[in-house]
Amino acid sequence: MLTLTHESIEPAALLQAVMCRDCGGVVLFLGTVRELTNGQATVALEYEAYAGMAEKELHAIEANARERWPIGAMAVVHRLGKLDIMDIAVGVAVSCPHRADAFEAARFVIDEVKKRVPIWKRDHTPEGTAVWVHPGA
Amino acid sequence: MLTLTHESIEPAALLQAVMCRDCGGVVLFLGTVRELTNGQATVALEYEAYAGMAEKELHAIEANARERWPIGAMAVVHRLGKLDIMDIAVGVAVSCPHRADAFEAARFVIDEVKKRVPIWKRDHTPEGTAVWVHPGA
Amino acid sequence: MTIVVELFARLREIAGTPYLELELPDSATLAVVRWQLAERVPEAASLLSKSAIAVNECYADETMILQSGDRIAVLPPVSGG
Amino acid sequence: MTIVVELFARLREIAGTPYLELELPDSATLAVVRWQLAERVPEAASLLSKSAIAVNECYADETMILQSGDRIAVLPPVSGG
Repeated sequence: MLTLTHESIEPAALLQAVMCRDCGGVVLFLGTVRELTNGQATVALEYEAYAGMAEKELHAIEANARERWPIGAMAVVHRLGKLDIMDIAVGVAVSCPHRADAFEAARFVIDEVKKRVPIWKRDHTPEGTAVWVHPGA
Repeated sequence: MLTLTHESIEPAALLQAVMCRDCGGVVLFLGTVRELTNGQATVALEYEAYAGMAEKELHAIEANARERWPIGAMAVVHRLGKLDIMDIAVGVAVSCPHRADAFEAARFVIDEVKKRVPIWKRDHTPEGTAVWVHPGA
Repeated sequence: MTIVVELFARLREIAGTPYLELELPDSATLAVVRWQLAERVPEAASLLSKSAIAVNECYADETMILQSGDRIAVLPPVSGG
Repeated sequence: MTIVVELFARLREIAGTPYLELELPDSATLAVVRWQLAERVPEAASLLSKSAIAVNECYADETMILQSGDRIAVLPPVSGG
């Protein structure tokens, strides 16, 4: 399950997708909409994607991760559209026979998602502005 | 939520317990009963605890983790009794403002749980034997 | 050849359009696309210089030679997650 | 003084009982508990040597001096998770 969605992300579905008989360790990461970033308040976030390429990149990330860790199953879902505080923006789940691998692989996957998957967020502030977030630009 | 239980562990309850407005990263670890360990099959695992002390140790682990990372909320549940393959034996959830801390803290917590919380498992093999697991003994 | 370039996020906002049509010489490289874009949307020059370019939904570098029908997208620094 | 010692997992299985009563001199240390246990359950000597001891639900070391009413537990290597 590597996908983008306009619906709420269900952690149970991510876990369901990765649990397997020979995997003793499952790590789930959820990125949620945080109210404060460096002291600045957020009212909502709006996500857009270059969808076809984003899904291709998710598949490439899975392939990269599988070269490095003995992954049983992996799932990534990224939400699009307008999200409120505490909504889940992204979910990553990885199962492996042992926990160390599951932690490392899940960390790698979310780091790669943030680095290379063409998705952008627009930050809606309490002042009514809406600013695209482009790190480093 | 730091507790032992004889009931099924519900990941949704762990997540619910740690989600917070100022935490952008949630990491959930689930340790599940694996069918194969070093090529040996397991039919079921049976867990017992020195319960009072186990809960004290969980609180001490939370305190240790909070000294090291800016943790929003933390939850640990360990199952006791007889578990089948794929049942969840332990769940750890940690929320932090940023994901790197959430990953490191969750990893620390499960490692400490496995090191110092007085819980033991008995491995039921396909041959009908049931062997207590005491690493290093 | 005519190439359609898709723009995203703040780049689209600055350009005021999600698509730009560029007229390129045959065998033009991606570097030419960058150069023409900066000329067409000068207010976006700084953000363009920090943006990646994808050809047919894959990251591509400046030396890539374009073919008619290639789908180009300009991707400002991503902020998913 | 009489001290009750609680045993777990394989230790309990070897001893055939979850509780052992030990008769200790006043001001005995935990080292004396280890020594008496190894004598009472010689088949468990090896596992005992790898086990931790808790006093009143906290890990304790050999030099700890026991008081009447202390709750002692012998914890073979743990295997939770």
